[in-house]
Amino acid sequence: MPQLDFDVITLGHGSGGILTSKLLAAGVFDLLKNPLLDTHHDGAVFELSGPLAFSTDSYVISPIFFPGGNIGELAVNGTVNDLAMCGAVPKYLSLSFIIEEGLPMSEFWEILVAIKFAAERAGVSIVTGDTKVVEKGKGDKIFINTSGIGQVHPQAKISTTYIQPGDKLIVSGYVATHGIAIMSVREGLDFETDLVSDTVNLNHAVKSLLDEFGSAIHLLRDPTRGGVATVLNEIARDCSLGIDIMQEQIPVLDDVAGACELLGLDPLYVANEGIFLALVAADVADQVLTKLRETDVGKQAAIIGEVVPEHPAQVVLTSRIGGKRVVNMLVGEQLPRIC
Amino acid sequence: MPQLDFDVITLGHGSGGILTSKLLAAGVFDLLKNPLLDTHHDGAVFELSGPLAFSTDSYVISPIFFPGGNIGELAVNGTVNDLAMCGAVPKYLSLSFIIEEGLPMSEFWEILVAIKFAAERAGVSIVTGDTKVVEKGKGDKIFINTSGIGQVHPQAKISTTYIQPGDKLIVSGYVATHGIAIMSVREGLDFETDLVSDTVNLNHAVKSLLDEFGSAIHLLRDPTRGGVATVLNEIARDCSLGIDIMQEQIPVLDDVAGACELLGLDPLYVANEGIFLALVAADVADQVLTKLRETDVGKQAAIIGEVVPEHPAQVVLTSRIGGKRVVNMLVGEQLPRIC
Amino acid sequence: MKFLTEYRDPEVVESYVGELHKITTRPWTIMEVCGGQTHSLVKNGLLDLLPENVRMVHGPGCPVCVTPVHLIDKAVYLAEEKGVIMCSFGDMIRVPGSRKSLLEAKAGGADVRILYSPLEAVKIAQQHPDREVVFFAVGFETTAPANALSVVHAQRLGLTNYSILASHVLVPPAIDAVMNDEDVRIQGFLAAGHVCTIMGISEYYGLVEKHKIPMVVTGFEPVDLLQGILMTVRQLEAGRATLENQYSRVVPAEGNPEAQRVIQQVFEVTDREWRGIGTIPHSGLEVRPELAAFDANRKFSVSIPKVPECVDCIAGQVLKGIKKPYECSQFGKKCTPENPLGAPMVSSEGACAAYFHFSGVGL
Amino acid sequence: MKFLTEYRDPEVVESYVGELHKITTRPWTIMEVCGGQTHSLVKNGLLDLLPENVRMVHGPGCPVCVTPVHLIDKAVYLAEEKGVIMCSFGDMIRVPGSRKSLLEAKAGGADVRILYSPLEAVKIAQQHPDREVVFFAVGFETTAPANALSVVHAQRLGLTNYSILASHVLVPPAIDAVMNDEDVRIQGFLAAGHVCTIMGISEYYGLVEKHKIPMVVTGFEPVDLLQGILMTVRQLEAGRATLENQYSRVVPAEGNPEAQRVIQQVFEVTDREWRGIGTIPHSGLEVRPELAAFDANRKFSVSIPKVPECVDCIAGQVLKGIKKPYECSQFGKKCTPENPLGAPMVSSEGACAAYFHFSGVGL
Amino acid sequence: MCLAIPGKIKSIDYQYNGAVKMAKILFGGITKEASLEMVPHAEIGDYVLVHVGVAISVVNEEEAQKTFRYLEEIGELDELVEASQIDRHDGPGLDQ
Amino acid sequence: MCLAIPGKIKSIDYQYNGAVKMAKILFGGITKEASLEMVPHAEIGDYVLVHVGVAISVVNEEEAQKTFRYLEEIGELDELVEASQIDRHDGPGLDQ
Ligand code: SF4
Ligand code: SF4
Ligand SMILES: [Mg+2]
Ligand SMILES: [Mg+2]
Ligand SMILES: [Mg+2]
Ligand SMILES: [Mg+2]
Ligand SMILES: [Mg+2]
Ligand SMILES: [Mg+2]
Ligand SMILES: [Mg+2]
Ligand SMILES: [Mg+2]
Ligand SMILES: [Mg+2]
Ligand SMILES: [Mg+2]
Repeated sequence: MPQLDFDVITLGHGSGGILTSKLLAAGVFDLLKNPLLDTHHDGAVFELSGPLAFSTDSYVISPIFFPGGNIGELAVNGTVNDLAMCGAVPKYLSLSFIIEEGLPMSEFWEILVAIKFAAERAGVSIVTGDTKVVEKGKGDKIFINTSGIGQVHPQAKISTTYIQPGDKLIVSGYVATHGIAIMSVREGLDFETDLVSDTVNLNHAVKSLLDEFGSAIHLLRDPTRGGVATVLNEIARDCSLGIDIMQEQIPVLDDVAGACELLGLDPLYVANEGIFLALVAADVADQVLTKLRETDVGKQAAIIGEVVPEHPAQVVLTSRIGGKRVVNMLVGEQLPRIC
Repeated sequence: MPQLDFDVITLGHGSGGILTSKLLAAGVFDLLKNPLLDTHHDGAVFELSGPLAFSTDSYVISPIFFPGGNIGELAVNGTVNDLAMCGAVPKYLSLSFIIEEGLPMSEFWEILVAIKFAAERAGVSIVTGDTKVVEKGKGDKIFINTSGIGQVHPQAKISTTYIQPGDKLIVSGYVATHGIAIMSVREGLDFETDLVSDTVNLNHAVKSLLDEFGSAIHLLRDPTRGGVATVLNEIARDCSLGIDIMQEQIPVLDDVAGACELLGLDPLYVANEGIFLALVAADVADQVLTKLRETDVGKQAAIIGEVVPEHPAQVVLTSRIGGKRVVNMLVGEQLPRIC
Repeated sequence: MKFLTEYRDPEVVESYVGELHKITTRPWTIMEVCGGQTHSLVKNGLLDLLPENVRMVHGPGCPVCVTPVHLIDKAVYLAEEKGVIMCSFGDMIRVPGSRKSLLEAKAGGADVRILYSPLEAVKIAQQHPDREVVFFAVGFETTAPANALSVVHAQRLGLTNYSILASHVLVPPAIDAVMNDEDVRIQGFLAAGHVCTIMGISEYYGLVEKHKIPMVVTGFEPVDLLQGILMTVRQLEAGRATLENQYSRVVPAEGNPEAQRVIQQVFEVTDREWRGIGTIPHSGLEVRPELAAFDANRKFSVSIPKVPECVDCIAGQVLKGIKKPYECSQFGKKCTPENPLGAPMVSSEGACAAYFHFSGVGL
Repeated sequence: MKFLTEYRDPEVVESYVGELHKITTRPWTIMEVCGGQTHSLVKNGLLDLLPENVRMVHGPGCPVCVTPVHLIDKAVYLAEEKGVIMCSFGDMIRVPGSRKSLLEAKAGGADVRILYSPLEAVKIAQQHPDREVVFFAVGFETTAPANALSVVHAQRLGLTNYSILASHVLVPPAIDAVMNDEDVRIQGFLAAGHVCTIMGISEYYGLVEKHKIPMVVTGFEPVDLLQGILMTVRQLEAGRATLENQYSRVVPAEGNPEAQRVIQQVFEVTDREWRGIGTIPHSGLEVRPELAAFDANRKFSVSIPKVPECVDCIAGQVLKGIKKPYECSQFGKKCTPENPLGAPMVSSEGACAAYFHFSGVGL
Repeated sequence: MCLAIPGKIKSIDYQYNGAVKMAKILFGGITKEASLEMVPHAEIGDYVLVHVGVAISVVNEEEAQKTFRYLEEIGELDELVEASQIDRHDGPGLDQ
Repeated sequence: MCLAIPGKIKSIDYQYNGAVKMAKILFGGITKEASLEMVPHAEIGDYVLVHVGVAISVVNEEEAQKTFRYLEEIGELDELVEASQIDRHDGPGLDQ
């Protein structure tokens, strides 16, 4: 950590004046340096040719440091993954902070370092950014927005319009891990667990699938907020087909299952990071699964369902005991239940 | 305003579930619709070829409705202008909300409408977005991030490296108007004025200058946070030349001058929107000025200074009475003075 | 997880389902009293596996659903106007009062906290000696010991800033009230296993005899429910009406004497209004007068006008099993989990919400 | 703007500058007492226009700069530990105490508000009857009526939650203290126009006679300052030492009797510590004992250890005009406006900050 | 109503100067604290049923098996005799 | 110290049941409220010097002109006599 004059971030650091400038020069620019990084606040300029993918997300997670990571790597991975879900190879990110007065400089630094390494792992450059500071009580330590640009993979043909009955639904890893890891440290709900968030960049795994299977990958989605259930409902709605899933096949860690039992939550509605859903042509599904399991992030991948012509726009789950039920979208926040 | 089930935004609207989906479908997507608008949260895909400019900014202004505008149009204009400052023609924007629980739906709608019209005026499409909701007391009504992509103008050669001694410094309009308009409605400082923020998109004016003068425009900057003084210091530092400015030539509205006297503020340090600074080759400076004054946004444009080989990295002001002084960067926030 | 996983075994489920199909010869209507059982039936797709002749009716057993509107209004008032830290369970804070829910009060800036346990609320009271902390203590007999314990803990710690807003209801009087309604056509009951864990089963003998109806104390896992239904149908098919205990692994006949003692210590029985049903005599618990200092009802003087319930909502009939949620004119239309008109649409335990979530509208 | 713009007229400036150059024959050292004058001198580039022989020295006339560290510590303590709404002027909240400034306390969550006027603080107290509101009432004679009025208003409104933390200093005793220092080499004074607007000019006759030094009551605009300097230099060149009033358009000889009355009503004279200078007898104002209810010093019992001032900082010598800011070893190095070591680097009025901002380090 | 799940007692400690018996309880890998005041005889290794932070019952392992023998038993029973009313105090319906 | 600037009284009203005289004051186009309690005789149209929300002085238009005649006057004065000490109560130094 560089020697900075202040222990905490103050309003002055967001004023656009000399404090902002010092913070950027000593911290951000130095750490994230790359030839394109815009050091004068207006924007970055680079050569890139389309088709391009463009995505944005703001990260408001609490706590900002959680088992397995922090908001910084989450912010990088999140946008990298959204680009990957578009079938793109992520290239450039923007990075924008909204910091609440009083954030310890050491925590800001730790977040910056996490951002740096996450960007390196994903192979993206952070080329432009922004820093705002809001008064104490008008923010929540730090919010981060990342936006990203990627180049669509030449073989990618990702769209709900390519989905057909018979397509297999693959999930790349354990479901609900991230959401439960976060909940484990929330006031009033906290429990002990070794569980850590699985936040990670998925772009390399996705690229290797696209390299090999190209247009046989019909859709990619990362089931973040709202969980698997919500994303599957969106897909079913968008393609006007039904989706059947098998509860038995859905990978869930023991700790996650335990926490869900205790709090009365359904893992299908819990937020995820670090996993994705793929709808792939039935004839390559097993090969895709094999390939995915060879990647770092896909060791627990599983085929959990398929697209069906019945019950269009609905997701139907066959429970562990063989009963069927409709899986709706999440309503409101998932709150722990007494009953 | 469409019929929505809720009067205020609640946490559920940011959960990623059905409330988010309804809010987006009934509000955002419908209002901002365009062929590229990504309606499934991951990202937008489009054709575009470089060189490209990429910029981001988060908007945290308080109050969110202020004389002359609201945070929505500010967020669009701000990123459009940053792209224009890169010499680019802005094309696509991302739009990301961080909303504090309890924001009246009617206010959100008003902001959305302002965003729609600002985007139309600027000729940009909003193609991807995000909506988060944070608990009451963990935000400040609404924060907005916009990121944008533009195509660099084929004739543009914008960089501090092109700046030469003799270059003229042009400001496109009245200085400090926006910052003082905002301050006029701050608790504890408020005063009465007809002043309204001059937030506006500058890209059309900039494009007309680049069309005609191309590489004779050496640098463009919008002096937002930190004001004119801070931006000029950054430029002087980056090009290792001096900048001389003439207090007498700097256009300031009477109301702004009055408020600055009253609160002990220096207009050079007050935040701006809707104006830009240009450093242009001396031989075309008058023509640029004439052209700029023909545009909607440049009627008050003035040549306020020039680049000099003396006092490198420093900005020197010749005061109205003929005295010289160094103009430093802003330190911290500008606060009203008692003395 | 031991004692859970084995009760979800597909083979065991299959053998129970098979037996149930084998012995069912006529249509039977059985009410599962408890919302937790409703939840399990729909979540596990059990309804899909039952014989057509076995019709399950969802009872009033969701404590957050039957909490009267005026108590929610009071909780909102305390949070908004008295500035208390209002704590409760996650599903309680979404239930609409006459003006708003606690979640909406929170959206408006009130300090409302979602807790896993009332004992956490006592800790919050300890941490904030300068603030009043109120736990909105809803629940059936199962939750009463925990809510009572929170008062005991607060007393032990000498806290003067902790109180509970009790909305405690009792199951046996509710079953009696359901059966007393002449429109009700229930032929058998699954009694709520976790309530009986606390209170034991003796209270139910009188009900079985009075209403000549089979009753089986039942657990919550798929195999538990199937066994409970099977035991009920066996009685019905055989023309018997007795009390049986499917859930003996956690329900001793005498219940939990320690828990009964702490309930006695803190609460006393009172008449109680049930949302959607009306007042049922001796069907609730309130804080004993000698503990008035821990009773938010007595500690804070709040007078809020009583507001009539929504006229379109047929929650009362749904809770009594007279109508199914989809027979309500508003179900899935004006009334959805995002914007519930009545209590049973609120908690995912609620009969209307359970149908909405897991069955899909119109399925 | 009338009464401002005409005093910035470049032609008038030029004629005054010309006259000043014409009559100055020897080096003269003149102190402008008031920080507002310092500010105007540097902001308008006036120092650039003066004859080399006229050397201006910046005096102790910045009320936020001379506020003692322990009072700032007390304000921080009240904001952080007593939970008061601490209000003050924008430049005051940036001044460092021994641990932190009010701005940093605000960053840490304290409720610190920046106001244009103490009368606004009274309004805040009215709006928050459940909170204590304290106005950190710094200032010279000029600000004393406004701060006193805030107490009068609060009293009139019957507020019991409003008080001021007074740090009021008086100019004449400070001038006397400066001149009593044997290292001081000041030959003339520009007296502070706005202070005299309140108090009139009679207090300065004694100082002129005692120290045999010319003194000119001077305004703040470029022409005002040039005229004031010219009048001083004319006296010096002529060997005279009298009191003159350059700023008669707002300074009547008798001052403002109404303002003096309200000061009398609320405050009484006391010995006062000046940051960087030390205690000067009869140089401050404190709230009268009969108004103790409005005196934060008496209302809140706060005992904070007194911390010695920074050893590297030569603020005292700078404030007395013995040294220029750039003669300080820390100026522009460890001590900058973002991270001030001493008071004169804090407010843009402060001598060190004024030099840093407008002259550029090393210029 | 009344979400309650069984967990295994991992450790026991006392709070409020020994007045309150608390336990750390394992639920499929995660650990959560719960009060043992309602089950004073529960020991480390026991499975207890926990509801909103309070253990309300010790799971009876023997009784737990009955569900898996029930179908067999009623098969045997059916073969033997037509089941008669189970009486109030010790019929198999109550004890199993 | 003591940032105070002159503004023109636009309107006057009374607060606290007539006890406090307040004014709206124009400063180069903007309007700000200030107390007139320290300048009770100030009228609409007068220029008052305002410091932190309180008018502390009415600007004297006649005195205001003296600055612009001063150089002339001292020129004439210099020609006439060598200036003598200005005495305490009515010398030109005080009155100008
Ligand atoms: S669907 Fe809604 S309105 Fe109808 S009974 Fe259920 S809760 Fe009441
Ligand atoms: S420069 Fe800083 S350390 Fe030096 S005298 Fe000024 S305030 Fe003190
Ligand atoms: Mg910019
Ligand atoms: Mg995205
Ligand atoms: Mg990690
Ligand atoms: Mg995302
Ligand atoms: Mg920016
Ligand atoms: Mg996504
Ligand atoms: Mg930008
Ligand atoms: Mg506008
Ligand atoms: Mg910008
Ligand atoms: Mg998103």
